[in-house]
Amino acid sequence: MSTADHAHHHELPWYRKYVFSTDHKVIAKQFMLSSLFFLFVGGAFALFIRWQLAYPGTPIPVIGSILPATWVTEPGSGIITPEFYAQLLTMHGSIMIFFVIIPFAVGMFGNFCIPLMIGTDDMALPRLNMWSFWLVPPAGLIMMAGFFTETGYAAAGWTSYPPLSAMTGLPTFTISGQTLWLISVFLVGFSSIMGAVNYVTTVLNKRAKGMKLFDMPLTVWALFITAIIVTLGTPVLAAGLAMLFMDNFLHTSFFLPDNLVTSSKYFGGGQPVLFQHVFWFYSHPAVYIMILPLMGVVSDVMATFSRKPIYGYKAMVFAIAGIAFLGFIVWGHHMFQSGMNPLLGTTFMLSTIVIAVPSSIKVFNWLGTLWRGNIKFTAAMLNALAFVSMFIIGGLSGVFMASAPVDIYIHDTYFIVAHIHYVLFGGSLFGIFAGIYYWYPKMFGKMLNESWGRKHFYWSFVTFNLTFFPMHILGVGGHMRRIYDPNVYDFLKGLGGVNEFVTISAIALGFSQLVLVFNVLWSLKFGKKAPRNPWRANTLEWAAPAHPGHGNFDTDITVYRGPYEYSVDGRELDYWPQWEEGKSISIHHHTVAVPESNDTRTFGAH
Amino acid sequence: MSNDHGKVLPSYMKVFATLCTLTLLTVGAAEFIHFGDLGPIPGYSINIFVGIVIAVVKVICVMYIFMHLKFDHPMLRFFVYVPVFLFFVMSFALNFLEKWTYTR
Amino acid sequence: MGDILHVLDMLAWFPENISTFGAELDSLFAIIYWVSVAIFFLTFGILGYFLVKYRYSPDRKGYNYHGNNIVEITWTILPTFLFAAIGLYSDDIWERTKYSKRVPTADVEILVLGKQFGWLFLYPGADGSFGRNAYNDRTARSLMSAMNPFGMDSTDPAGADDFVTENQFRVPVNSNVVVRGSSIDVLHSFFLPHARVKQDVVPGTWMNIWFNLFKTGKYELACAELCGGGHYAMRAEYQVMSKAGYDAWLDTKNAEVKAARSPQPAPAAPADTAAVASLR
Amino acid sequence: MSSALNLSHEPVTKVKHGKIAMWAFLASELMFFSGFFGTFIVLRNTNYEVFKHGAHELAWPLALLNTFILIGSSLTMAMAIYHLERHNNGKFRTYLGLTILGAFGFLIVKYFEYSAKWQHHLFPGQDEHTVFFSFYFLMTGFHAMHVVGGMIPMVYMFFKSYTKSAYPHPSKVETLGLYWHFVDLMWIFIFPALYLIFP
Ligand code: HEA
Ligand code: HEA
Ligand code: CUA
Ligand SMILES: [Cu+2]
Repeated sequence: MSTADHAHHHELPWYRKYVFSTDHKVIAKQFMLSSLFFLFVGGAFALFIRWQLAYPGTPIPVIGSILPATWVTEPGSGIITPEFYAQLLTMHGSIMIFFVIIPFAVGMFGNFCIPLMIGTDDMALPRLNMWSFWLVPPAGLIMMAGFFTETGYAAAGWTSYPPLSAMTGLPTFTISGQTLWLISVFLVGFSSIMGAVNYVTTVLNKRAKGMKLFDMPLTVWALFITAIIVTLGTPVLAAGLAMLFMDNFLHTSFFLPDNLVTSSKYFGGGQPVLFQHVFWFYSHPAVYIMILPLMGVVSDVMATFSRKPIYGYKAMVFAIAGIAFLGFIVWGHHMFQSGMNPLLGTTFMLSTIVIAVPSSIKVFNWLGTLWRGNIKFTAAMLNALAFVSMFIIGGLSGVFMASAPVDIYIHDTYFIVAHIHYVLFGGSLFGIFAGIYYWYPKMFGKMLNESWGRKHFYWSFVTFNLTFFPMHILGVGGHMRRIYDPNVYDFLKGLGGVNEFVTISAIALGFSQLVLVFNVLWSLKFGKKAPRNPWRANTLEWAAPAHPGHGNFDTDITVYRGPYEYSVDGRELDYWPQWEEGKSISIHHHTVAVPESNDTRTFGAH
Repeated sequence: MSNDHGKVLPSYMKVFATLCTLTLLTVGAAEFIHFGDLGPIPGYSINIFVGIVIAVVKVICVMYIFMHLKFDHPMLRFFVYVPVFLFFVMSFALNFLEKWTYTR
Repeated sequence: MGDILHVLDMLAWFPENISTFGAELDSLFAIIYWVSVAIFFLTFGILGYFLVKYRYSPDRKGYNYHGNNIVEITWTILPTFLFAAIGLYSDDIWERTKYSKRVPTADVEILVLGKQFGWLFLYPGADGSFGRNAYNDRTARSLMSAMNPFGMDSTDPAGADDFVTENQFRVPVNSNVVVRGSSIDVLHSFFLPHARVKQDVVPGTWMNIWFNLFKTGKYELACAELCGGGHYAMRAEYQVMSKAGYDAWLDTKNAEVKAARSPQPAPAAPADTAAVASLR
Repeated sequence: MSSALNLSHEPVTKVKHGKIAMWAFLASELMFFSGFFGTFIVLRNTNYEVFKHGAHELAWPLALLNTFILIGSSLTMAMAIYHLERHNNGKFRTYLGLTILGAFGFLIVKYFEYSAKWQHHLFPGQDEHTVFFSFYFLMTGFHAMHVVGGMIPMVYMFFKSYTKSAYPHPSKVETLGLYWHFVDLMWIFIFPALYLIFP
């Protein structure tokens, strides 16, 4: 991708340019590449899961006969074992969360958007940034290397609760899939922290001339606040993982109680529930790590394509901050049935319900943004709208579980699985798609094919809902999550049809994602050349050349106004970039352009 | 750092001396003197609070003088305040463990 | 059409409720469900309306408007009230179902242990009270072993008639059943779908679980917390019996215990072993 | 791309990038140790007797010595920064050298402590002291790793100050200093928590 932009630079060797690059845009692309790869790995695991649930005990079609012997009941049978099923769901959850959504949301958008959108040349600490990416692929490989251990992949769920994850059966100093899982997540955690420290510094210190904090686009705000959550939350997980690692590998007993019957090696004294506290202290904020950046992205996309300012920009910022703060005091809602003190259940239930308030502020402000807009349904906009609508559904199912007594019944059922996927796929992943469609021109200098983009959207959107909505029904029917074969239970007998339906839709959903990959690759080669500001948007990244090189901008950047001045009265154009000079006044929440004098009118400079 | 230069070195020495004294005091408060018990939980004597207070004073000295929090941009203090707040939130919840509610 | 409506009516998919507080939980679910449905149609309605009404037209401009604090405050406060109401109402039920001090006096008390992969139940037997075991005496926990998972002290005469069942239990109808649950290896979750009961059991602690079932019949107990490969099959059955039937069952059980003990093989641990093995 | 373009202007907050990043990282470190201390408090409450006996096995005089060493090296670090900022390269080198020595001394004492524990079979999985010694090795182990982590750049800077006429990046030393004080700070909590027995 070396274009003429690089000509003035002294040439870097190829590996410094594409592999160990310190350019934030290259790092963003690297994150994108690795996340897309892992999306397919994790997705493939999901399709195994689905097959097993719909047709328990029948061989996996097509590839069944070539599956490794440790995965199947007997070599060549193609029927997966219960143990492997546990490994599947663990790897599916862990990969999707730690290697797809977080790297996409924080790694890719953080790297790509922050420096460009605040008008600077690179991150504050580019080299640290490089390392924050280069921890991810090794970590992924370490997690996948569980395959080669005696026990196979980690198999205690992505939550890896002890004592199960402390693997009481193995002797000391035995590496199991679980051990590797712990190491791997520790590494991605460290990578996240390095990235986040960098984002915080960059946002605080490197904003372009004239850019106040409240002139930042919501994407940057969201990423900034997300980075704060990462800095404060992730280390707590790291502490928990370190302790669990010692339990697992050295047979200490932080989380192992006295008198475990299965093993004589332990001397106990620990508390299993303690790990859950430590884990969720990170992992609840982590779900907001996974959604807040996309909330920012979606806000930007929606403002651009409805040609309107964000409704209640400041309220949006405060809502993000509010979600981030509250996110730290609600972790116990994952533990209502864990044996935690029920008194804490009350506290956590109330705080969890409160967190729905800033979320509703965001939803209503998005609706307000659409109100009296001039809405263009580009692929990016469609995905952003999908984000909003699917987040509403996913969030509302969150309110069910937030109510502790309701959670008694639906905890650890498919109702939770439905919630997860509505917020993580319907929310985060559609938000990520929106971001990819929106910024692809700036990333690669080529326009993404719109019509394939829309096809991908419609197919995904429909099959997504067909896949995951019925899971609510499974949940209400009492279908537990993480079970290998629902037919063992009489009360689940009536749900077989639903399971089958879900699986068929899931396969369609999986194959729809191939369209995205096809589109991304095809457009890279055959896409139209992108103009500088294809969406006629206001934020600073569009001031950069169509395919910016190292250093990003070719003009000096000064910021004159907020990021969302669309359709300002008194201007011919319906947008007013942040970097364009000009005076305006604000009357009753409207912005009106004031011509300074006739000769300085620079409308339509682009 | 652009504060009055003459005072910096002496203040370092003062902090050093304070830290050393307080360290000795902690050892004394833990190993040699017993101030009395506090409530029914074993291991909760007044000594432990003395120990915690001393540690906190020491830490404040280090952070404000050695680490320049006192002189630097006030924003930097939030990098300490927020984690400390979260630590309290976490410890509070963690100590509600069921040990005392479910088991007799 | 009716089928489609059935599919979409989520409330119809619940398994039949058989416990006293289950109806309350279900109705709370229903309340939140209908509130959600309302919010869903409200927000999606507005969304759809805006998308159609304000779709792109080249001769129209967007409306430059930055938002309004009064509106902002309104739609902050309204949901707050709604959610606060849900929260407070929920808490009431939560306290009644889970708070330790609200556990009712037991008509029947059972101990339950989860293990990989099955459930063990300990009944107090003829005398209606447990002997010394891992639940009622911390020091007895050192007796816990694979052969004697409940840590029963065979020297305690009160425990001589305690009996163990595996993967099935029985309870009388219309009585307060209090179950103290724990685990001997990893986390499990004691899930009675029809009774709307779920409680993780944690090794090292004993959980209070209670329910009062009003309908007789055979139902299932599931494990709802991932506990290894066999998690899916960690199933048990329970029978809710009429009071008379339950007493009769207890009597036969007690007779069996007596019979098993009468040969008096060796004292101490083996006796417990026999009890476990024979009383499946 | 013209090189006259200056987008990486003076930091907006006037605080150096490295310093903000280090403080953010220290916030993160504080949370990391918070995780340990949070669990420590809980398990100490529920296993008080074990912790008491465990602490009896530890040699607090050695730890006291280590405390003084760390406080001292914190002081010398602060002095080193002070002198580097005043372009006093010789004194900077001396104090930095002293700091390195302190760190090294700390590790030596630690080595003696650990080997004594090893010989007495006082490590996790050995007897009923497991929980306590789990914490002992966890916390002091991570702390020692932090000490090592601090020593590496210190040694690097120390030798750089010979090869060049003076070490050219006072702000980097200051940033490292923050880290080093943090290591001291964590020890201030770990020392009483583990070694001293509060009755
Ligand atoms: C991106 C990820 C994400 C997001 C954003 C959320 C958001 C929320 N989550 Fe979710 N959650 C997960 C990811 C996420 N969650 C995951 C992965 C798990 C499972 C982990 C595991 O066990 O494996 C989980 C599990 C989970 C549980 C535990 C369930 C259990 O295991 O028993 C709970 C319980 O309270 C919960 C609650 C909530 C709530 C209240 C929100 C709220 O933030 C939602 C707020 C949004 C709304 C409320 C909708 C929008 C508002 C309106 C439309 C306005 C309404 C209008 C009026 C009232 C007028 N979540
Ligand atoms: C962002 C996160 C994310 C995403 C995108 C997904 C995507 C999907 N998830 Fe998953 N899921 C989780 C996060 C996610 N999931 C988490 C956190 C859990 C909890 C784990 C736990 O319990 O610990 C979970 C659990 C989970 C379960 C419950 C398992 C159980 O409890 O037993 C199920 C079951 O249906 C499921 C299904 C799916 C499906 C069908 C998809 C589909 O959307 C996938 C779509 C497919 C693709 C995008 C790839 C397409 C690939 C191909 C076309 C190649 C085909 C090749 C071959 C088959 C070889 N997921
Ligand atoms: Cu036991 Cu799952
Ligand atoms: Cu949560």
